[in-house]
Amino acid sequence: MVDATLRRARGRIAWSQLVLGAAGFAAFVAAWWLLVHFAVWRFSKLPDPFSVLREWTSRKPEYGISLFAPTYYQDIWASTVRVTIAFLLATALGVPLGILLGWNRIAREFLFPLIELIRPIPPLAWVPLAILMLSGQQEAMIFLTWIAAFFATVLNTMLGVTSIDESYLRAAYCLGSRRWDVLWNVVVPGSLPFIFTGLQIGMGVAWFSLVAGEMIAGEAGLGYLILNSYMELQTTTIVIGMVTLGLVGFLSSALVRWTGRRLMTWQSH
Amino acid sequence: MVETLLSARAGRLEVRDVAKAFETAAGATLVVDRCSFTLEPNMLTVMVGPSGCGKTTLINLIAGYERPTSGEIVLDGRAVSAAGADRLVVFQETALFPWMTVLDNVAFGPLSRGNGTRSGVLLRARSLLDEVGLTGFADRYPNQLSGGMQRRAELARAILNEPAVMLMDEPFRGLDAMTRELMQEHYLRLFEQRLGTNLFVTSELGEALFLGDRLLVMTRKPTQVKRVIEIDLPRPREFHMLTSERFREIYEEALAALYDEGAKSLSQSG
Amino acid sequence: MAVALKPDRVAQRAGAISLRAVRKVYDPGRLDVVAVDGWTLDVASGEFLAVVGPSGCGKTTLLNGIAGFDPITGGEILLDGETIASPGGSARPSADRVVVFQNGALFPWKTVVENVAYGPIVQRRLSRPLALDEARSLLQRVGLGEVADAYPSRLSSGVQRRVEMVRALINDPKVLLLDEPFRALDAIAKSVMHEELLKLYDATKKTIFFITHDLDEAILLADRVVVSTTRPARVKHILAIDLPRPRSYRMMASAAFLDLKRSVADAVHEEAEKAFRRGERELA
Amino acid sequence: MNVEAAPSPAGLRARNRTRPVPGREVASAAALRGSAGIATFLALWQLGVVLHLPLLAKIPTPADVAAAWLSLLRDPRYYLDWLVSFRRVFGGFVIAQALGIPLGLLMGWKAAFRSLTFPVFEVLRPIPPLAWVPLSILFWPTPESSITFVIFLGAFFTVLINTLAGVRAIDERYVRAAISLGATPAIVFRRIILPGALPSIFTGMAVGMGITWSVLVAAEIIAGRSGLGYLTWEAYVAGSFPTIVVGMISIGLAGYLSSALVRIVAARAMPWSKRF
Repeated sequence: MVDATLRRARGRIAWSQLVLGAAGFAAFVAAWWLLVHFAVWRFSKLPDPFSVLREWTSRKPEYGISLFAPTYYQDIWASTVRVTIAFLLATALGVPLGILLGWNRIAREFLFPLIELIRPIPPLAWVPLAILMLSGQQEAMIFLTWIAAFFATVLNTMLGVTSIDESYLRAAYCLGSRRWDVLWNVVVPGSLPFIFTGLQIGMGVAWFSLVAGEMIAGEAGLGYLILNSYMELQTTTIVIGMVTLGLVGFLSSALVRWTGRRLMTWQSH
Repeated sequence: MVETLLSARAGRLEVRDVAKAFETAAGATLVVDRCSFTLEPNMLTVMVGPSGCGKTTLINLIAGYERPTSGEIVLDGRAVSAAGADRLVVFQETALFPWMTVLDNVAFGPLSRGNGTRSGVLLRARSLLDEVGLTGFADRYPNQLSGGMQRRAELARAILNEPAVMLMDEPFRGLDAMTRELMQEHYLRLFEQRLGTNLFVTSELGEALFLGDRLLVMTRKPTQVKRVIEIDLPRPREFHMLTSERFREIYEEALAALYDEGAKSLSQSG
Repeated sequence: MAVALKPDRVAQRAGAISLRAVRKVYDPGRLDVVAVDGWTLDVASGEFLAVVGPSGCGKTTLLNGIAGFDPITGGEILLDGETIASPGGSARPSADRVVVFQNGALFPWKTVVENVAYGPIVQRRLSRPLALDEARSLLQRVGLGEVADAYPSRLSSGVQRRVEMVRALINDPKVLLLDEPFRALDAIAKSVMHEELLKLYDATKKTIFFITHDLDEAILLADRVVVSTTRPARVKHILAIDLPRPRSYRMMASAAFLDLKRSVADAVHEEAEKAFRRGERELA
Repeated sequence: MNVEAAPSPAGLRARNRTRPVPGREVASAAALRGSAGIATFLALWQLGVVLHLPLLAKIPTPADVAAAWLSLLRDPRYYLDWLVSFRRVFGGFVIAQALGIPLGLLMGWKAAFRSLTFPVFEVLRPIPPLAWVPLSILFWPTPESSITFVIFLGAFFTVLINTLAGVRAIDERYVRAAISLGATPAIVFRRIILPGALPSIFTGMAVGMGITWSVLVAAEIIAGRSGLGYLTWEAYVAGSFPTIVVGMISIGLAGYLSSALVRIVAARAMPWSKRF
């Protein structure tokens, strides 16, 4: 009897959450539609949700971009390739550097002030310099995306290493470890949770910077698609681009989270 | 003399046949089952039991933070239905609000209820802080105090609120054994001066016997009262009684009952 | 855990620690915090020695000196007649002297059996499968076979401590250094752990250096109890515990136990109060 | 590490430090190494440009940059750019706080409201703020208001999520203790929920402040006519390369100063907290 009552109570909570969530979302879409439809203030300048949906799922899209248009996927692909390369480079360079900085005090004292000096410059302020330094647009955009993710990765990895509980290191030494054993068996796994926090933040800022880069200097990609549609006043396509960006951004973060969870099954949650 | 002073004060709390079940991923688990006992006014009842046996759940039920699945809890003839200022919990670790000074913490209860003028409440709070030896720390934040000092501030906050029932949920847990002994003495002095209805939950048998008038030994989960032992050591209690022959006898008796449960509960959770 | 771990080596009688006027000063020349002062003490091979003192008194500093985590400022520490720490050359942590830590230090990212196998792998350079086999069979012998493949976070703190003892003992250390290992446990789990440790000690007769601020625990477990003063830690009183072995928790209610306790309780209480008052003075 | 006893400043350091407390000499050695690191970087930069290493061929030398900065310091327009950028950032930032904090508190405090609104924010949140630029230009009447809007978006979700998380992370014990002490729901909100969430709110502010500067630069490049971001872009278009680096450094400096301001406010607002 007790169990049944409790189960019912819990079921109610989950169900009502779902209903409320759906209601909230419906209200959002409805408000959007109403504001556009009745041309409240300047809302007439925006597309309404249903025309966006229609365009997105149309076999013959008015402005050439929909789920059935190959160019749509070309843009997604262009952005994804850039983010992937930049993210992998940031991880490959940032994690070892972060471990070095956390693990070796001398290296930290040499390099950390320099990093702290450069870090406050927002990644997007690098745009002009990136174009100057790197000959191709592709390289410049990857550089921009990379620099954002790189700092997040380095700093979080370093933080991870320095926050490892001293007693793990001590335990490892008094079980007979050499320095190298400690690095592989304690430092790397011990800082993994922080490394993945860094990678998640890195993935977020990578997309953030890429969009700006593509808008400023791109020739393809989702950021370029959005700006180009703006130039040609194709507002539904702008919204399609935005939604797509949200989706791929969400999926890539989920991928990082999933990988992290697979690697850290030992965490209790 | 003490009797006449305090006989008017109520605070008789009865736990009648209470059960409590929780829903977990694996299904419902029964944490408290058919549990009955009475907390008498002006008596310090101590409760010991294996860890995780459901003592904290009992405290939450009495405090009114949670409702029993069956049975009832009655305070001075009225059934307890929600949390209220007549029953006060002193939590494990501490629940001093970190963002308020010690003085604001101590005065929080009466000020929240609009009980007396602000200056009057602050005056009483200050004198209580003097009494627990925290003169000069009134304007500090809790994290600027040591663990032992935080516990004393928390005792002062509880006492100023004048609850009918004080519920101490392993309040000295996390303190080292030595600081803990000093805190026990502090708490004893405060109780012996004021009395009232006190329930003190602990897993430390020595602490329980040093403080209490009556010991409830609880079974493992689902918990109920396994043994009631009257602790007939004289008051005021002194540190030296811990090595007296009478203490030893009671200790032996309680230890047997408790260890039995503890060993069972450990092998159970394995 | 009644099984003898490598009984053949019990006879070797190694693991005698000598402290000679050991002193430790933090931040010399500036704050000059004297943590440990003038410790001269011999711990016999196979002895169970407990040090009781208030928190922050310097006990852990002393243990860190023996373990080799921290250099000492004065005196010397010898293990079986060889100097392992002095102001000139500080000890390196070694598998001779394994520490079991206050809050536990099982690697959370390794399973129980991987934790136990870690010492043999890094120290004896045993191959991974061999080390895992050895660890697994040892865990089985001490009744922890069931949890061998669990991660530490899934275990109760009592079981975690037992695993940590096994991880220490598989390396056959000369000395076990226990830094308030049961502090985070509640009273009942603690008394179960006491019995486990007593059995383990009876089976292996390792030298044990145990620090705590719980007098009951120290008397129940040790051959000798050293009462330390509050900071700086000095030897205040040494009490020989003549309770017979094997011991059990029931002895805590015996008259002999209470007699022993009575004889040092005042000394311990006095230091506790001193430490407490000093703490408040320093905060004020 | 011990957690229990009364830690004196000296005692705390003595016990918590596992290695000997670093003395003055050690600290100055660290400062020396740090300066050496920065000096090496500058030297390599200068050398790389002079030697025409790949990548660095078109890059100005540190000396050029310093010269450009000095001449810019005499130009009143430079200060105007600072002012304009600061105004935009703080405009968007303040609006984001004004909306995000109350909304986050409400979402944390009332479960039903959270269920209602959370999904919408979760859908909007992953869209990078800059993707909003075109719609924003179309929608808002003036370029200034559209830049402010994008900056607002950059900080808004961060502060909202942090406020919400802050409320949710408040230990149940505090709420229970307050109720047992006789507090009404209004008092619980004002004296427990609000201060309890503050540390997290300020964390959100600090992160949000970083994002706003990043957004600002891009927004000024895409849609601006003034400000530090525009200064940098204009320098690029005009081919005065040293000024690009001056612009970058100025933006970095401005971002650093704004974050420092958030930290100062946080320390003032939370005297009990050691975190800021």
